Order: sequence, then structure tokens, then C-alpha cells
Amino acid sequence: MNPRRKKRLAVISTIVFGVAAVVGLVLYALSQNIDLFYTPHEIIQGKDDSGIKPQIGQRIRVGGMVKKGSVKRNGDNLKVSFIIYDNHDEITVEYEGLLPDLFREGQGIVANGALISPRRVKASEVLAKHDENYTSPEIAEAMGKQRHKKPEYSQQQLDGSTEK
Amino acid sequence: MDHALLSAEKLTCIREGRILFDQLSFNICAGDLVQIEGPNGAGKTSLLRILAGLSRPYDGVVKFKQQDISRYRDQYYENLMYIGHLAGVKGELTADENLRFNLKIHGDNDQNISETLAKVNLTGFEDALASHLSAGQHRRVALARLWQSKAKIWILDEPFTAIDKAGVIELEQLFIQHVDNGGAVILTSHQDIQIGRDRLQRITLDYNFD
Amino acid sequence: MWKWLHPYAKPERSYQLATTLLPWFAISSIFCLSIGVVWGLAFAPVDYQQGESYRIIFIHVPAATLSLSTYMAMATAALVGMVWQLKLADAAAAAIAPIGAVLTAVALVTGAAWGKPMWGTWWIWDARLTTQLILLFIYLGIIALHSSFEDKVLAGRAAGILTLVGVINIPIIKYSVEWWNTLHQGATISKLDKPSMDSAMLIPLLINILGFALMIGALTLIRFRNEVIARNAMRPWVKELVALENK
Amino acid sequence: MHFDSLSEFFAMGGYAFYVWLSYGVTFTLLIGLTVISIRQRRNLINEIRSKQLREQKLKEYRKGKE
Amino acid sequence: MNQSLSYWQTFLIVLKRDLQVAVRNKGDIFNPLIFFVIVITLFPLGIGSDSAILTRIAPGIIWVAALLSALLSLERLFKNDYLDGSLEQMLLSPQPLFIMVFAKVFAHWLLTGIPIIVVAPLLALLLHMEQSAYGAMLATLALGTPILSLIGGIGVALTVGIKKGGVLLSLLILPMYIPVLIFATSAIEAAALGMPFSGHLAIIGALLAGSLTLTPFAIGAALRVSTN
Repeated sequence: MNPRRKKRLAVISTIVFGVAAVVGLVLYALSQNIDLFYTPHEIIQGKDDSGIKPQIGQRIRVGGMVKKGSVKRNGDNLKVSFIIYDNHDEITVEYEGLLPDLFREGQGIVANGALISPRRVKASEVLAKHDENYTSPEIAEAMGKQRHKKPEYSQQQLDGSTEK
Repeated sequence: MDHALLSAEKLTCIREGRILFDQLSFNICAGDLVQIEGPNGAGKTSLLRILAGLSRPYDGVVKFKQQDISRYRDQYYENLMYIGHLAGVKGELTADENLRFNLKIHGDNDQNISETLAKVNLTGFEDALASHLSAGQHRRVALARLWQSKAKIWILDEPFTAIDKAGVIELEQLFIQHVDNGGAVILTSHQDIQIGRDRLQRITLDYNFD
Repeated sequence: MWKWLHPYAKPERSYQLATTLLPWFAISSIFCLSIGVVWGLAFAPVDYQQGESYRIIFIHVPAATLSLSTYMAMATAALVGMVWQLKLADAAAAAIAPIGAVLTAVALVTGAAWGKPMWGTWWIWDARLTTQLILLFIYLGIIALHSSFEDKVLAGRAAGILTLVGVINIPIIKYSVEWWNTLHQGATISKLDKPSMDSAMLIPLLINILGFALMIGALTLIRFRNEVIARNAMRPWVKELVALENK
Repeated sequence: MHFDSLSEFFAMGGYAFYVWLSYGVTFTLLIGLTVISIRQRRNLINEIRSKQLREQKLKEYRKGKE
Repeated sequence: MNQSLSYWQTFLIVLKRDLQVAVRNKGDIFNPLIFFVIVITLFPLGIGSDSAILTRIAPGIIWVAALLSALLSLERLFKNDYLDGSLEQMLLSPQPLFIMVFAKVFAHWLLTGIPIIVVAPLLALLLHMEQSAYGAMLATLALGTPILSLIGGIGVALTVGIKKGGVLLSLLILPMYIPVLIFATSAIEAAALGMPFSGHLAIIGALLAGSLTLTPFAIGAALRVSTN
């Protein structure tokens, strides 16, 4: 083998090796499940694939549907608590602040915060995830959905809050 | 011509919306001593840089032994010595270290460094930092490579700048010697070349000035 | 295979081609956009969840989806320019960059204006928004790099390298940001089995996407012609063109 | 027409500010880009023309010197 | 007969020269490091010395400061060589460009990355970083700072011929640094919470492997354009 060929082979094998390393490391990382996102079920039972359970005090992101009739608002300030659920379990979310317009019972939300007890999350941020459905109210009504009204706040609530 | 060392085929160079030369073709064979001429701004340096493969022409190709230089860079660069306006000498290194490095990465012999430095009158300055040398000495550190170079083609942009008279004559003798040994020299110079005038060929660039 | 393309590799021919195509693109894009916007704003029904605010979708979604495809188009042009050393491809890439930047900015502004009433905040560090913001930075970087070279040909090649580096980086950035902070929810909640948009809303949206795409085409042609002229200023055909143009 | 009156159309169900802001910014940016692109062409042509004049002058000057 | 250099020899020759030049130019080594230290000490002064807040933001501060000081030192990777013509000579060498480029980037990392890794634990102490996070911090810095040098090299190579390239360089490079920043800080945060962080490290490792194999070629191509 002449030197030029030898050098080219060295370059190509380095690149192949590099690409293989990238692929291998990414696959390993995926198997580690470094995602902070949990569903209520995963908070209680651990992630399906890795069995990792969040520890108390850990920062997590939790997503689920707001349970009907579970939203409890404090009349004096912006404190609110509600239950979110998925197919298996439910957990309680505490939050203080203005809720997004899309927030309502039965709606999917994502909360960022910390786990304060095994079934309780103190959220620092609540985000409404509007589903991908866009429908006119007539059709929505026919499908059994109500036209959405955004949450309203009294002046007292806004004044009483420590935040915002 | 089949035996041309370096051939330029239909080179076009455009700088800042101005054509410097258009469809320029020529061949350079072993034994040629070529001077590129032209007024300031005619594109002499641009042509040299294109021949060295540092710049890409707007159009056309440069071939070394009938092979496009942009495809076979390593073969070409084993046979090319280019010294431009900037000497390629690092101020933080000594004359000796500079020369040694420049020779090594060009695959030249780095033995007898002190003898080579002696040839360019730098004896005693081997350990001086290049930043402490005068402009002429600085340039000599770069030119010292010529004495060790195995390259066939020398492309030199204003090699005589800042060199004293005796040094110019030595360099001219070296060029003749190199050409006689089957090399080729392409250079630009504002000074007239004294020795080997009869052998000197000229390429004149005057696209914008006719 | 590439033979039929060869005539268009000449600057003059491609300039002429751009000139012929331009009115078609311009007229059809204005046509589509006016229909789509009027329909979307005035005739499409209201959304049951978001009320009238959802009408921002008719410009937000076209801008957001096309901002990434515009980048891919630019990268393709840059790749062609690099591999086949085709200067016209570099010119096309240079022409596209500012359009992509404007589209990305539009997507960001409309997204913020939509997010304020719906999410309760102008800005959240959500994956999509953050990725879009970084995409804008990359576009701006390419434009800045392109404009800092005096020589147009060099500028095209340098910007081309950066564009291609960006192609590798954008998916990496996208996934890292997505992983880092995302509103995407687990599969338990998403309902992909149902049709997600009323056709009375979908049709004007699609018309608008088409209109935006055509408008991008028209703008590219306008800017491409400029790039070609700037790169060929010393050619006789450009001189003739300049002579014909009245002051 | 989805809206009953023109004022209702402009009110956008209470979201007027956000909707019109979006549409306003979008069209300002897009039209701005179009205008800049078209102007760029005129500037370029003027530039080329002045360059040509300069070169012509230079050539005449050289001829006069010879 | 020309001596043919192996890749390894070429690498060593260029590396040795760059280190020699740096040793005689001490400011090049120390200034970015001092900058790194000063930037980090600004945060407690600006935010207040509440140790809980500092603990919370320590990973981010250290990494952002590392990014900025890498950025500050990047210019000398090619700028001086460009100005004195050595870069031109390097491009005209028969040795493969990517090896020489790689050697230069490696020298840059030795001179700027290693010092940062060495002083980082001290600064983490000042920021009251969680005890359990030190290992993760060192690991992310060790894997991450070479990526900064490699990706930064592309930016410098593109802007080396431009007179006022400094600001432009940061505009080009900082967005590309975002993935490293995200994964490195989250790895440190995960470690602070006592969670495993090998997944994060694996991703940074993947970024490193990818940039090791690809960036030398991109830098080479960019240099050929900028010296045109």
C-alpha cells in the first residue's frame, strides 16, 4: 500500500470511528432518560423504561389534564391548587400567580416546579398547552365542548397577591 | 505544451468589480525565469496568489504537470515555494526556530541550519528573536529557505524588498542556479534584474491600462 | 443529467430567467395572500377555545414553517455552490438569507403576540420559541458575515461554509433546546387520531402558506437579480442593461 | 362574513391589539424587505453607472497624457 | 528526496511551535483566565451574597464565563499567523491542512481550556456550589471546553481576514455554543440534586466526538476562503 493510500485510509477510518462514537454515545444517553418531564403516573410509579422516580425537592416538569372540579382558588389572592391526572394517577399542583387564558378544567397543562411531597408539586410556572384542535364553537358544541371563557380575577385577588 | 511545469489556462481575475486580467493563458517550463510586470494595481500579486493556489481565480484553472492544482494540492505544494509580501516569520521565535519550522512543514531538510543562516548573513543572530531583527534581516530569515528548498517552482512576490545590493546579487545568482538545475522562478520586482537579463521572460499585465 | 441546466449556469441566462419568472410569482403570491388573509381574518369561523385571537395563525404558521424550509433551501444552494463551484448558487444563497431572517422575525413577533393572550406571557423559554430565536441569530450571523466581505464571491463562499455548519447545528440546537424545556406532553394526552382543524380554517391557512411560499420565491428572484448584477458589473451585458435603465 | 359589523371586525373579540399587532408587524416587515430589495437594484445600477463614468474619465486622461 | 512527515510528526511540529509562541507571549495565556475569574466574581457582587441563589445559579455562571473567556481568546488562534504571513505558509505546506489546524486548536485548548478547568473548583467554592456537583463540573468542563475551541475555530477561520472581526465572531459562534451550555449546566444541576448525570455527559461526549472529526475540515475550508 502506498503512503498516500495509507493516509487516506487513516483519515476515513478516523471519520468512521468518530461517527460511530457519536452514534454510540447518543444511544447511551437516550437509554439514560435525562428528561425532566414526568406524567403524574411516572411521578408515582417511575418512568416506564428506566424506572427513575423523581426525588422530593427535585425540580421537575409535570404535564397532565386538569381534573374537573378540582380547581380551588383563594378569594383573597392568586393562590390556586388543582389536581392533574393522566390515565392512571393524579397529583396536586400548587401555584400562585395569574393563570393563562387557556387554563380550564379538562385542559392539558404543563407545570414547572419542584416536588414537595410524593403527590404534590409546587409550581413556579403553569403553562396551558392548547391542543392542536381548532374548531368553530358550533361544531365544538356539537361535540360536547363548551366555548371557553378565560379565567377572571377580581381586583382584590390581584392586590392580595404577593407576586405580580 | 506537454512538458510545461506550470500552465495557466484562461485565468480571469476580478477584484472589487474590476477585471484585472481576462482569459490569461501561459506556460512555464523548467528553466524559465519569469518576471510579472505591470503598474500598481494591475494584479501582479493576485496573479501570483492564484498561481500558488492561495486565491481561486474567477474563471480558469492552473495546472501543475497537467493536473489541476486545486485537486492535487499536496503534490503541487511539495514542489512549490512561495514567499509573499508577508514573510511568514514569527516575531516570538528566533531566526533558527523560524527557519527550522518553515523547512519542516514544507518537508525540506532541516540540517545545517546555521550554515544556511550564514549564507544570508545572519550568523550571530541565530538565537535572536525575529521581532528584534531589522526589516531586511527579517526578510532574510524567510528567504533563507530558498537555499534549502527542493521545490521546483519558486513564486516570489517582491523578493528584493528591504534587501541590500550585495544580497540582491546573491539572490539573483541563486535564481540562475535554480533555473539551470531545471527549476522555474516566477517573480515580481520593481527593481531591474541585472544578472541573467537575457534569460528573463516577461508577462505584462495591463488590462485596465491600454 | 445536468446538461439541460448548463445554459442557466451562465449569469446572463439566469438573470433573464429570473426576470421572466418574477411577475408570475409576484402576481400569484399577491393573489393568494389577499384571498388567504381576507378569508382568514373576516370569514373563517371563530375558534371555540381561543376566540378571535387564533386568527394570528394565518400568518404565524406559514412564517414559522417556511422559515426553516427557507434555511434548507439556502443550505442546498450553498452546498451546490461549494461542491460544483457554481457562483450563481452562492448568489442565490446570499439572496435568500435576509428573507429567511424576516420570516423568522415574523414568526417570533406573531408568536409572542399570540402567546400573550393565550399563555399569559409574551415570551417563554419554550423549545419552539427558543429554537426559532436561535435560528434568527444564525440568519443574522450569515447576513453579517456576508456583508463584511468586500468581495462578493468570497462573501458567498464564506457565508456558504457558515450556512452548512448551521445545517448540522440547527437540529442539534433544536433537540437540545427541546429536551431542555418543552411544552410537548406525553403521548397519554395528545389526540392525534382526530382531525385537528376545521376545514373552514384549514383552507385559508393552506392558501396563505402557498402565498407565503410564492412571495418568498418572488423576493428571492428580486434579490437574486441584484446579486447577479453586483457580481457581473464589469460584463458587457450588465453595461447594456445599465445603459437601458433610465435614471 | 363571520362578523356582524365592521366595528366588531376591528375589535376581534377583545383581541384586537394582538391580532392587529401581528398582522401590522408582518406586513410592515415584508413590504419593507420588498422595498429595500427593489431599491437595492436601483442603487446598484447607479453605482455601476458612476463607476463606468470614472473609468471612462481615467481612460481619456491617459490618452491625453500620451 | 523530500522527507515525508507522518500525521503525528506534523501534529507535533505545529503544536510545539504554537506552545513556544504562547510561552513567549504570556498575556495570551493569562488574560482569558483572569477575565474568567473576574467575570465570575462579578456575579456575587451584582446579585448579592445570598448563598442559596448563588448555589442555584453557580453552574450557569461558570459555564457562561467559560464561554465568554473562550471567545475572548479565540482570535489569537489564527489572527497573528494571518497578519505575519505564517498562515499563508501553512496553507502552502504539502502536509494536510486539517492536521495542522487540529494541532493549532489543540494548542489553544491546552492554553485556555486547561487553566479554566484548574481554577474552576476554586471559583465554585466562592459560589457555594453543591459539594456533589464538583465532579460533574470538572467532567463537563473537560469534555466541553475542547468543543468550544473547535467550533470557535470555524468562526475565527471565517473572520480572520476581516478587520473588525471581533464582534462578528461572537455573533457567529455564541448561538452554536448553546447545546454545550444546556447539557453542561443541566449535568451539573443533576449532580447537585444527587441524580445520575452520565446521560448528559454522553451527549457532551457525542458533541465532542462529532466536532473532533468534522470541524478540522470545516476550519481548513474556511481558512482557504479567508486568505483568498
